[in-house]
Amino acid sequence: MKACGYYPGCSLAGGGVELDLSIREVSKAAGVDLREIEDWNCCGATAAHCLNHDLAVALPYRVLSLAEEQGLAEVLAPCAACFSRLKGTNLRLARSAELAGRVRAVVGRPYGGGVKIVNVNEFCGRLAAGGLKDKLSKPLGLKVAGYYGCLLSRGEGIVEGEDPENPSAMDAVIRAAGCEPVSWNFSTECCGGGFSMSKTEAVVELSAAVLADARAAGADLVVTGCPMCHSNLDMRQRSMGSEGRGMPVLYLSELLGLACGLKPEALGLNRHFTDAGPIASPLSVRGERRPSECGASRNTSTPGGR
Amino acid sequence: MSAHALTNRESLLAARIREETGVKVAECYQCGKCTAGCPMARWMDISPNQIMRNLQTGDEADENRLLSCQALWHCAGCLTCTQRCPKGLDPAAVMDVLREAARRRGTVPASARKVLAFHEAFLKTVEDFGRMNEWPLVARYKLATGDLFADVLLAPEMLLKGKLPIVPHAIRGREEVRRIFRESRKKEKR
Amino acid sequence: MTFEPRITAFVCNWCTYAGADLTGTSRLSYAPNIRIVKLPCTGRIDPLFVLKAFEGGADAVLISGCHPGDCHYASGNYHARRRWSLFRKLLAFTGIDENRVFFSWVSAAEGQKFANLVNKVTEQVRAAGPFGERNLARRRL
Amino acid sequence: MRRFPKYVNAGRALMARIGVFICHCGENIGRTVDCPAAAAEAAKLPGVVLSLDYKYMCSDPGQQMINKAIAEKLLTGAVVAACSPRMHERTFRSAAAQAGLNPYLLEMANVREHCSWVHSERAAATAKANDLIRVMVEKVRRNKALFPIRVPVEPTALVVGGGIAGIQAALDIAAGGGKVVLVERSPSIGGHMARLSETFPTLDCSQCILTPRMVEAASHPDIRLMTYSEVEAVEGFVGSFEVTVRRKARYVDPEKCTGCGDCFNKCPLKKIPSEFDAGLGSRRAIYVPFPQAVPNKPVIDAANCTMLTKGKCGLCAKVCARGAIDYKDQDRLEKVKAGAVVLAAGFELWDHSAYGEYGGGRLKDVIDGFAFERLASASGPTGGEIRRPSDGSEPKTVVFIQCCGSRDDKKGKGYCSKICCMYTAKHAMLYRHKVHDGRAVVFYMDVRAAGKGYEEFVRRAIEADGAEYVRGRVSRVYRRRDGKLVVKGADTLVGRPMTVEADLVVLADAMVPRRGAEKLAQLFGVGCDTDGFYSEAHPKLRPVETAAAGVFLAGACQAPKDIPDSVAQASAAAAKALGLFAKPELEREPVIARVNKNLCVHCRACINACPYGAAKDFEIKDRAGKLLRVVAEVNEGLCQGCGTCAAVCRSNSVDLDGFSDEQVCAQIAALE
Repeated sequence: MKACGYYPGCSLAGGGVELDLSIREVSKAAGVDLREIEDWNCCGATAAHCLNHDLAVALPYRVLSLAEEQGLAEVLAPCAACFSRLKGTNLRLARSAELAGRVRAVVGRPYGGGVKIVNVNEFCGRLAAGGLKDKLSKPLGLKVAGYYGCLLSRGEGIVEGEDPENPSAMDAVIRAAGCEPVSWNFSTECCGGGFSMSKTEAVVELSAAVLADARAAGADLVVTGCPMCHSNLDMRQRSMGSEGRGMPVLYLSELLGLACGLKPEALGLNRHFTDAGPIASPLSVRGERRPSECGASRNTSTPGGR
Repeated sequence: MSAHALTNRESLLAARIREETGVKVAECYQCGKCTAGCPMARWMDISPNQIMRNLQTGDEADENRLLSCQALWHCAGCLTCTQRCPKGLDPAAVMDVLREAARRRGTVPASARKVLAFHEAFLKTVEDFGRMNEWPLVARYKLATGDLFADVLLAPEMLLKGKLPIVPHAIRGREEVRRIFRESRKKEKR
Repeated sequence: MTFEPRITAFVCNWCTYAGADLTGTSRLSYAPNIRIVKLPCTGRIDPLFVLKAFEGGADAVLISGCHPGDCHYASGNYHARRRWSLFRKLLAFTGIDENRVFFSWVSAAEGQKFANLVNKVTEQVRAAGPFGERNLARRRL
Repeated sequence: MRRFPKYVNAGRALMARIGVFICHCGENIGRTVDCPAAAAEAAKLPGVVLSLDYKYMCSDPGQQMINKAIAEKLLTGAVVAACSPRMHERTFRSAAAQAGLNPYLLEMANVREHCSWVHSERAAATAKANDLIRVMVEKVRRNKALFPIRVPVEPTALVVGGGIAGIQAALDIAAGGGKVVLVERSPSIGGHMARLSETFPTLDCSQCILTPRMVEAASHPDIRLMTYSEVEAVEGFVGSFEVTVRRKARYVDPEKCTGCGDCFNKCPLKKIPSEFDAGLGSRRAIYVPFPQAVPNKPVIDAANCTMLTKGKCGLCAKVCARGAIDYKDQDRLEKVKAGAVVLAAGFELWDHSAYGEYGGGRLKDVIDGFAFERLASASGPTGGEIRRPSDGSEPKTVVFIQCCGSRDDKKGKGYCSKICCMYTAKHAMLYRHKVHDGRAVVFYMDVRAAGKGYEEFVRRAIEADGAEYVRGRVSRVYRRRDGKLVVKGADTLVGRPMTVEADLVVLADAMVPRRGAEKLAQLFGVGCDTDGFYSEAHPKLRPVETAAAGVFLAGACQAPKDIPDSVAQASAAAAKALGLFAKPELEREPVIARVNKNLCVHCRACINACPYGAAKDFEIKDRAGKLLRVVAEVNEGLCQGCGTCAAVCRSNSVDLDGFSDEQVCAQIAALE
């Protein structure tokens, strides 16, 4: 893989900026040229498919059409929601010619259906097995809970090659980063999704349960590929009880970047609400500390209410 | 609307669901697995399996109650129900159609106002800029709900961590995006 | 004189023949244009029987057997159906309008269906006219 | 293109002397069809020497008229134009036979059901009757004398499967005077019933009621047990099947073995999971599956025995005082003759590892119904105490999940497995009897308790024994770090999700056909439904027979069944087999296909098309035994006379007696 289309999506310009930074960094390290779709628009996210079906297809349609026009056969959509909307639109268009015709009229652009959408798990998996293979020089030695949430585990025809009840795409990447994927129960349980502002109590409760289970499974940190899950799990920790607090939540691409020895700041690690500092320095740098000790130090260095 | 109803009790709403999602609500045998796995069921006034049941009766009163319930607005779209439905139905997609219908008929309950306001603020922002931008979104949402102080404490830190771009980004193809909104809305008003 | 079509029917012994019996015992009436040739199973129908019927002056051929899955001989009607899809091409080749060959399933319990079927086929063939002038000339009636 | 002879068999046609007998059926035919005119018309047909009409042809005088004509006019064929042959063909054919005419030279023209009753216009109806009579005269001119096929019957039944259904069928057949060969795949008969703790709805001890039957079957002089054996090949047909049975190597000579048990007590390989105990207990490499096994003689598990895999050990041979151990034992093939077959292949439980949301088979404390039976059984691995497989502790909350894999189109089976509601109620009841302070929570969709005493039994589990029934399907089961199983269910009647923290979860897995059942069905020419259950000949009226003549079904291989249903069907199958044995010979209609071996080009179209496997390859050899060529041949015993082979034959070498190409073409030509 030498080049790949890139659709950052709105979150990655804002709340999910770490995902954008780390994706760009690891791609650079792997020698993959990310070509951002020019003048892309929002995919409509949850709001569009809650309120208007046509809109929920038409907005991603414009993005896909632009990508095709710009000659991008494959597009990475790191945000799980964007991935789901774009690939879902591809599927729906392929299934119904009637819909394809209608949406084409709404958007006023052609789209032949030839753009393949890749998610962050697949992308990181490919980098770990490809361009980064020789660069993963800093085994981190951590226990990692891979959190798939909803949109990277479920959705027929969208998430491919994955057991929806027991997904495993992240495992290879976690191992490539010199870490151990922990077996835990909440890897596909919902964090509350888009209710962060409108139904905050639900998000806090569900996200806390996810973090608590990761902690019980002995995880040092949680990794995810979804900016929405990330903001729920990371930013809402201060509203949680002790079971949820102080668990670093990283993007999968950040973990991969750290294992390549990339600078934590460049990957965006300093931008998380929950301090990821203690795990940012690889084991080799930290000396002979074992992961469990590093977990202990993490607890002390993360004050509950900053 | 399809002339041929699946059952003689199939309501117009159920027929619309069948056309838009392929889900035949009559096939639901009320096992309750959707409710059992739903992470948001605790915050719902009508459980997911009851939502399906209310679509089966073909009774107008049931349908009205359904379209004015808050459960529709508390669905996170996590697809757990769809993933595990032993009949291969897609309750999550049914929820989408019901939300659309509720909004069209103006039956969204007051308790779901915040959720709807958020979605609407989100889409308005996208319509204006072509993308979602945090500041305009939050501003619109707070104006709509009067919920001025919630999460205010998060903002400074987000700013500090570079998570709140100060200048909203507007794309060049804004006019194209607005056209998409205009055209899609035609169907909404239908 | 109006044209009265001649229809040759090949039916299986277990379903359609019995169904036609039921039409009789129920005293339902249908057009007298049909002549039934009984076979053990629709699987027995050689495509050439059909050609032979046209050669002999039939204006249409009706083939009817057990419903799929109900064949007395487990799968004979499936063979008949499969053969029929190939036979269409042969018909086209021989210049016989495929709309003159009717295929149906009538069970032993479907007396009314058999009567309706015969009436429908008769009407359609009557509307379509005789199969060929030559045949008309050879007609005994 | 094939050519049909237009004036076939002119010689025979010329010599034909055919009588036509037209019945008025009172007014039934005569009202619409002008019978005297039809008789006059028929008299003109070539080969017709006599044409009569009469008020009631089926009456005694009518039949005598036919008899007399046959005798006086030396008829070579007869056509009776009357009602449907389904009504009176048998009557008229026996009349003809009495008069010395081969009954298959008489045909009926259906001028009542197909003519007078369905048409009202006299001229048109008479014209049609003339046509129908003419068609039949043309057919009869070409009819051949046929003779019913007689097949000798071997009064032995082969019963495949030694579970309760097979045992019951064997006992009933033997009691009725037949002989039985009972073939069982595993080392002992008894089947799943031997594994059950107690049975619903009476809570009888399963082994207490079963083992006497097992012993009776083993000791009956007319029942031969072939355990540790499998059907390998089947030849022949109803009345005379020849079945090849593979007798798997036991490595223990049953003649010498006394069943003392010294060998398996000494075997050093102690940790092999016991199939009988659903993996909860263990067995040795030389073993009897359970203490009450019949025959109570051990076998060596060749895959695990180190003597057989590596040539090391040999301890069992050393301790066997009788010298019964034979490490060189090999599979043997044995042929068995049988007139009838009873398939009682049984069932197994669906593998719930497809249910990732219930742990995908990875959670030790999520078990299936059989495992619970073994836990509850006094002879089981825990001596009848309910224990968690993971840590041996007594579970204080047990969740039972019904319809696991049943009624699930997506991941499991669409059908209801019928018995789970009952055994789950029994499990909940047994658990509450054994663990008084324990909770038994049952998640169900519908309780299907249709059976004598069944509904009362379920109510007792709820009302007297305190089982908590919750209506809803479980979405997920996972194991928390502290070992608790978190069960996320729903109470759909209240309309809310419901979480139960359990110590043990029992899944009521769907009943599915045994592995290998489909292959067995193919051997016997029996069909399977889409789920692999054996297809009965008719779902309502022939629930015991199959499409293969002489092969009958018993038990859960046909559909999910409980014990009484299996036993009832087994007795019915036994009655069917005994019915076959009641006569020394079978008589069948002679409508069968024949291959002209001189014309056959061996394209195998008939062999592929035959639904009964009656068309087969036939090797033509010269006297020296050298293969000359291969052609097709039809086995008379298997052929049912559908004629599909005749229709697909490309070389016009297959024909069907009674419905030959020549006959049918003559009928068609007569319609000109």
